[in-house]
Amino acid sequence: MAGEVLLWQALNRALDAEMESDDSVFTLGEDVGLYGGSYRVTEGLYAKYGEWRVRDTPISEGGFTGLGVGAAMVGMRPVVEIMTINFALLALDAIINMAAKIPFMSGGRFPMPLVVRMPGGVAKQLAAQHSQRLEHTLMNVPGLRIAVPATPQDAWWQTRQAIRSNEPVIVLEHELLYFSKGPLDTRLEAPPMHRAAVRRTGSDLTIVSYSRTALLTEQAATRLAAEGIEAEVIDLRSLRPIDWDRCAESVAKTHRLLIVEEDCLFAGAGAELAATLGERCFFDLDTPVRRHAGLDIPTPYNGALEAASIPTVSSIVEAARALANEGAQA
Amino acid sequence: MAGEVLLWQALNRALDAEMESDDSVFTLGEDVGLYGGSYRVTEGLYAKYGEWRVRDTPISEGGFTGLGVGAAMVGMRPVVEIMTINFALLALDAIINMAAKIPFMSGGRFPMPLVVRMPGGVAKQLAAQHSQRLEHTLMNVPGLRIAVPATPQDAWWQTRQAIRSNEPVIVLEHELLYFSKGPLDTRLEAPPMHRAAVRRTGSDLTIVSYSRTALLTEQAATRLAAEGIEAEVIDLRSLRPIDWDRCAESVAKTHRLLIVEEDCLFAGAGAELAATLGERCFFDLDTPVRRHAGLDIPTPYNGALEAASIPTVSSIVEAARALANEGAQA
Amino acid sequence: MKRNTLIAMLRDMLLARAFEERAAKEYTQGNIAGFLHLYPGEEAVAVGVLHAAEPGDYVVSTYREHVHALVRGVSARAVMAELFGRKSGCSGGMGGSMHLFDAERRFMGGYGIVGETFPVATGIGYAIAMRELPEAVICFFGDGAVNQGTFHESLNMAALWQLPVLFVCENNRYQIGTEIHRHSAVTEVYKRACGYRIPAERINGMDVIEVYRATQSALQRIREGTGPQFLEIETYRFRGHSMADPGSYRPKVEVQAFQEEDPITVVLEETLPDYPSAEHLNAIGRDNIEHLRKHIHEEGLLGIGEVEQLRREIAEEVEDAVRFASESPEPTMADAFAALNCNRGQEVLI
Amino acid sequence: MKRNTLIAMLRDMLLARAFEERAAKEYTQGNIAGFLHLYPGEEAVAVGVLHAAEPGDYVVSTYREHVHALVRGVSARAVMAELFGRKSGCSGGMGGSMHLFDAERRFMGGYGIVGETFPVATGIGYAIAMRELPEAVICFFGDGAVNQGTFHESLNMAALWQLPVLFVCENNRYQIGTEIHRHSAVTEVYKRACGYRIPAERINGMDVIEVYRATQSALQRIREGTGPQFLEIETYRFRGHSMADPGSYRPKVEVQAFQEEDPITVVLEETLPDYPSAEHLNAIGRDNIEHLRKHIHEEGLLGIGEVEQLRREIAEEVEDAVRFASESPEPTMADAFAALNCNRGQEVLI
Ligand SMILES: Cc1ncc(C[n+]2csc(CCOP(=O)(O)OP(=O)(O)O)c2C)c(N)n1
Ligand SMILES: Cc1ncc(C[n+]2csc(CCOP(=O)(O)OP(=O)(O)O)c2C)c(N)n1
Ligand SMILES: [Mg+2]
Ligand SMILES: [Mg+2]
Repeated sequence: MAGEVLLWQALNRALDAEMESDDSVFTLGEDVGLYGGSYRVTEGLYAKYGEWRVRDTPISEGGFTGLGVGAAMVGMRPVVEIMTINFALLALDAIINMAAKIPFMSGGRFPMPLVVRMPGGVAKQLAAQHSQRLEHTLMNVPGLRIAVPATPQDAWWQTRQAIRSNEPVIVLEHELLYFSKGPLDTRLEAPPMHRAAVRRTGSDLTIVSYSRTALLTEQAATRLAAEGIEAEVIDLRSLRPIDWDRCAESVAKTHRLLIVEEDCLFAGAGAELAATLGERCFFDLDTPVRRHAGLDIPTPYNGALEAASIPTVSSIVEAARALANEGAQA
Repeated sequence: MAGEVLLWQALNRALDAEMESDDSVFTLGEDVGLYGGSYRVTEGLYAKYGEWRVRDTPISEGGFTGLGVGAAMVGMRPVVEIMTINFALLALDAIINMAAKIPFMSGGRFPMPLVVRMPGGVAKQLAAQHSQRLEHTLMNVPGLRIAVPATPQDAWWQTRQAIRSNEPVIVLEHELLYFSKGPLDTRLEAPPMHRAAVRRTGSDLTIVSYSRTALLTEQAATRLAAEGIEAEVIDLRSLRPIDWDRCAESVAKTHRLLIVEEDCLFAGAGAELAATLGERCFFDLDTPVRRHAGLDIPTPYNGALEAASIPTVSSIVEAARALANEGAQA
Repeated sequence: MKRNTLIAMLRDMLLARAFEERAAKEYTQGNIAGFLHLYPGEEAVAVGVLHAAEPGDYVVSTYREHVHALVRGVSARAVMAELFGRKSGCSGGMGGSMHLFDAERRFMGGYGIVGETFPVATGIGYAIAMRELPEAVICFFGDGAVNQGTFHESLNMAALWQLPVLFVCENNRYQIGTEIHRHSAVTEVYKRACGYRIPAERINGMDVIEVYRATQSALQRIREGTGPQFLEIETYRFRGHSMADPGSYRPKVEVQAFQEEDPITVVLEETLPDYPSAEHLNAIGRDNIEHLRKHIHEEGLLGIGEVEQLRREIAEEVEDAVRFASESPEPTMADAFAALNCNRGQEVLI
Repeated sequence: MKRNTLIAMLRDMLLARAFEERAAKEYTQGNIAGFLHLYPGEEAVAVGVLHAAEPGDYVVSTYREHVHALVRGVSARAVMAELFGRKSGCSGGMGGSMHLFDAERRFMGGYGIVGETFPVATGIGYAIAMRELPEAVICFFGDGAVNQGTFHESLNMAALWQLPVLFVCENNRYQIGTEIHRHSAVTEVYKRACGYRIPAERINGMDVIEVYRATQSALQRIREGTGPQFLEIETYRFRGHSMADPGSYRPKVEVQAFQEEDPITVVLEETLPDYPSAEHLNAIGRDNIEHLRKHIHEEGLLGIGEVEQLRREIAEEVEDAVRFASESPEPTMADAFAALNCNRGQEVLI
C-alpha cells in the first residue's frame, strides 16, 4: 500500500504487521493497551491481540524493561515502550548492564531480540524533566543499535527491522513527529537499518543531522538554496552504528561540514560525529567542523526560552550561511 | 603536612577535614561505616562521627542518592558514595533529573551542595558489568560538575572543593589509583577545581587525558622522550567544565593533538574533546586530532583481553609516535 | 473542630476548585502549555492534610500540585504566573505546572518523574532527624507511584532510621488510563506499608474532616519520634489525567471496545461504580466540597450568603491571579542561565 | 525421600564445598582474578532447591553462583575454566566468576548487579505464562537484594500477572559488611512478600531436606497456575563476602572499635551468636553438609567408607577441572568480538 500517513500510524502498522506474522512479538509499557498508547502508537492492538501480547504495566520502568530482557533471552521478541525517554533514566541498568552485555558476557550464547521504543526530544513546554535527551548515553554502549526514524517510511522500515533483529535495538522517536505526515509505501524494500539517507544533494556544504532536526535541516536547505547556497543534507537514520562513508563522501565533495542536533552541545551525539568526521575528513575540510546544537541548559518551561534553547529552521539557516561564507574574506 | 600518601588516604583526610569543620557534612553509602568503605576511603570516620554522619545504607542506589538530593535542598552537605560507578546506572534519575535540574527548574531558589563519589574504571578482571564507564553520560548534563582526580594532591583538593561547592559535583575516582602513592601537601593552596594541569611540557605533540590514563600518559611521555619525541601532557582534572584554554594553548605550540581515554572510543568523553579542540584549533593543527581509547566492546573477564581492550603505556607510546611522525613522509 | 479551621478549609477547597477550572480554561486558550494535571475532586486531600501541618514542616509533591502549593500559602498569583511561564511565577517561569517551588513556605517542589517524591522526602527527613528537630515532611504521591522502586527503597530507609516522614497516598485509583486492579497486586495501598513496619491507615478522602484528623494524629506520632507514618487517602478525579487526556479509557468506551473479552469485562464491572461523572457525584453529594459545605451549614457555622460571599472573593482572587500572570514579564535567557548557575557564587569558570 | 536423591544431594554438597575451597586456593595462586564470591556454608540452599526443580525449569542467579551452576549440571570443568577465563569456560572466558551461563541447562546467568535477577526471572516467567507452558523460573537473591527497587517492581508484576516464578532468598544475614538489622526495616525477609500477596515461608537452610521439600511444594503450587511463591531460606556463609573481604566487620573487630557506643553494642550483641567460625559450626554440627551426612548415616543409606569414596571421586573431579582449565586455551580478541556480535547474523555493517 502506498499513501500519506502520520508517523504514529506508520509505527502502528509496523507493530501490527510484526505481531501478526510472529506470535513471539509482544509489546508492553504504561498505557499501551486499553488506553491505546500516549501517542496512539499501539492503538487497536489490545483489542486485536489481547492483554498478554499488549501489556499495560505498572510504573516500574526498571522492572518492566528488565522483564523484556528476560523474555528476549528465551526467544520472545518484546517491544518495550518507555512512555517517554525521560523515564528511561530508571531503566538504564536493564538496557546497558543487561540487554547490551548479556550476549557478550555469556560468551555469545544468548539472543537478545529486544526492542525499546522511546518517545523523546523537546516537545511543547514539557519543562526540564520531560525534555531530557539520551542519545549520547546510549551511543556509548557497545552491544546496542539505535534507530532514529524521522519519516513515516523510515518508522515503518526501521521498526520492522528492529523487531526482527536478534540484537537489542533502541528506537528513538521524536514526540513532535508523531503527527507529521509523509508517504508510506509498504511494498518498497528497506535499506539496511543503519544506512544514512541523503535527503538533498548540494555542493556548498554538508549538513548531517537526524530525527526532527533532519527535517528542519531540509527546510533550512530550501531557504538556503533561495540564497544560492546548496547544502547537502544527510539524515543519519541510525546513531549506532553510523554510516560514516555516506558522510565522508559528501564532505569530500563539499569541504564544509555542519552538524545539527537538538541535544545540548557539550558531549551530545554531535561530539562523536564531529570527532570522527573531523579526523577522517581533515584534509578535505576547508573550515573546521561546526556544530549547531541545543544550549547547555536544562529545558526551560517558558515557551520562548524553550524555543530559543534548540535549533530552529532559521537558526540552522544562519549557522549554515555562516559556515558557507567562512573564510570568504580571507 | 607534607609527605607521600596513597590516594585513598588523601580522600579519607579530605573527608575527615570537611566533616570536622562543618557538621552539615555527612556521608552515606553501602559499607561506608562499620566496614570502613570498600576502598578504605571512609576508614575511621564511623567511629569518629557516629552512624548519623557516616551512614551504612541498604542496596538502594536510586533511593539513597535521591536521599542525598533531598538533604542537600535543606542545607546539608551529603557525600554519597556509590560503591562503584556501575551501580550508578540505578541512580541516574536522582543525579540527572533531580540534582542537576532542581536548582534550575525552581528558578534558582534551592542550593544543591551534593557530592556523589564513584569509584570506577576498568580494574582487575571485574568483567563487563563491573567495568562500566559513564563520563560521557554525566558530561552531557548541564547543572553538574565533574572532578576526576588522578593524584593524591588533587584528590585532597578536589574533594574538599566539591564538598564546599553549592553545586552538585560528581567525583570520579579510579579503582586502580586508590593504592597509588604521591605527595600530599595539605598547606598548598588549591587551584580552581576545574583547572587542567600541564603534567609535562613538550613541543612535538599535545596529549590530553584524565584520571588513570593521564598517569599512564606521563609514563608514556618519558619513554617517548627517550626516543626524542617531546610530548606535552595535560591532565584535565575536570570533565565539566573543561579547561579549554589550557589545551588550546598547548596545541597552538605543538600542532598535534592526541586524546587518550579509557572509555570506549565511540561517543566517549574523548569525542567532546576532539570535537571542540578540533574546531577551535583547526588552523593550528598539522594533522587530524587523534583519539586513543578503549575498544568498542564490553570489558572481557579474561585478563589478557581486558588489558588489550584499554590503553596501556605502550599503546599510548605507539599512538603518540604515529601521530608525531604523521605526514613526515609527505 | 474549630470554626475558623473549618471555614478556612472550605475557603481553600473553593479556591482550589475555582483555580483549577480557570487553569483549564487558560490552557484551552493557549495561555498555559505543557502537561497540565488538575485536581478537581481531590481537594479534601490537600486541604485536610496541609491544614493539619505546621509551618515548620516540609511538603514534597508531584506534578499534580497546584492545590498543594495554594493550600500551603503560595499565592494564586505566583502559581498562575508560573503556569503562564512568567518571571513572577514561583519558579521564575522555568518550572511550569509540574515544578512549583517555594523555599520560604518549605514547599520543596513538584516532581514530574513518578516516584521522585519518596527519596526527596526521605532526604529531608534524614536532615531533620540528624539535627533532632521537631519538624516533619509530608510526602505526596499517587496510587500509581507505589509501584516505582524508589517507593520501596525509601520506605525501607525511612522505617529503618525512623525518619519523620508522613507518606500520603492520594489514591484516585487510576494511573493515567490504568485502573488500580490492573497495576497493583494489592489494591489496598495501605497494606504496602506492612513490608516496612510502617503504621498505616486508609482514610475517606471525600471527607476533609476525617483527612484532617488522621493527619493530625499521624503527625503527632511522628513528632513523638516513632518514625514514619502512612496514610492512604481514597479519592477520585473528575477530569482526565491531564488536559491532554480524553479519558476515553473510562468505562463507557472500555465496555464498547472490549465487551466480548470476558476477563476484561469483569475488571470493567468492578471498576464501573468508581467512575461516575462529576455531575452525578455532585448530585449524590459525593463531591468533597459539597460535603464540607453541607456540614458547615448544618452546624450553623456559615450562612448561605456567607458562602456566596466567599465564592465571590475567590472568583476575584482567581481573576486577579490571571490578570497578574498575563501582565507579568517573561523571563529572559539571562534569567535562565542565572537560575542554572544560582549556586556558583562568585566563581569564574572558563 | 528416595535414597538416590539423598545421596545425589550429599554428593553435590560435597562437590560444592570442595570446588569452592579449591577455587579459593586457585585465586590465592593468581589463576583466578576479579571478584570471587564463595558458597561454603550455604550449600543446602542450592542443592535442596535445584534438586527439586525439573530440567525444563529456568534458573537465574547472582554473582555467588558457582554452586547453582554445578548443581544444575554445568560441569566442574566448564565452571573452573570460566573462573580461569578460558575459552572452554561456560561463558567462553568473557564472563568469569560472576557471569556463568548455560543455555542448554536453562541456567540463565549469574548477574553482578544486585537486584538484576528479579526482572530477568520475571521476564522468563512472562514468556512461560504467555505460552502456557508447565515450566517455572527459580530466582535466587540475597537478603541484601530485597532492598533494591527491582525486587519491589518485579514482585508486584509477578503477582499481578500470576507468573510462574519461585523467589528464593538466600538469607545469610549479611550484605557484605552490613548485618540485616542495619539494612532492612523488617528482618524476617519472607514478610516482604505480603505487600504483593505472594505466599511465603521461612525455611531452615541448614537442613537440605527441609529446603528440598519446601521447594517441591512451592513448585507444585506454581505449576497449578496460582502465580509466584516466595521462600526465605536462612543460611550463613563461612567465608568473607568475597576473596577481597577480610571480614573484619565481624563481631570481634566491631566490638573493639565501637565498644563505647551503646546502640551499636546492642546491635553487636544481637548479631554475635550468628557468626561463629566455621570450625565452631562444624563442631556443634550446624554445618549443613555434616547434618545431611549424619542423617544419611543414621538412616543406614551409606556407610562411612562409601562417603569417603564419594569424597575421593569428588577430589578427583575438582582436580580434573583445574587441570582442564589450566590446559584450556585463552580466548582471542576475535572470540570476544564474535561473542559481542553473536546475534548479528550475516548482516554486514559499516
Ligand atoms: C517514572 C515515570 N513514569 C511514567 C510517567 C508518566 N506518568 C505521569 S503521571 C502518571 C500516572 C501516575 O499515576 P498516580 O501515581 O496514580 O498519580 P495520579 O496522576 O493519579 O495523581 C504516569 C504514568 C512519569 N511521569 N514518570
Ligand atoms: C546494585 C549493586 N549495588 C552494590 C553492589 C555491590 N555488592 C555486591 S554483593 C553485595 C551484597 C549483597 O548482599 P546479599 O544480597 O545479601 O547477597 P550475599 O552476598 O550475602 O549472598 C553488594 C553490596 C552490587 N553488586 N550491585
Ligand atoms: Mg492515581
Ligand atoms: Mg546476604
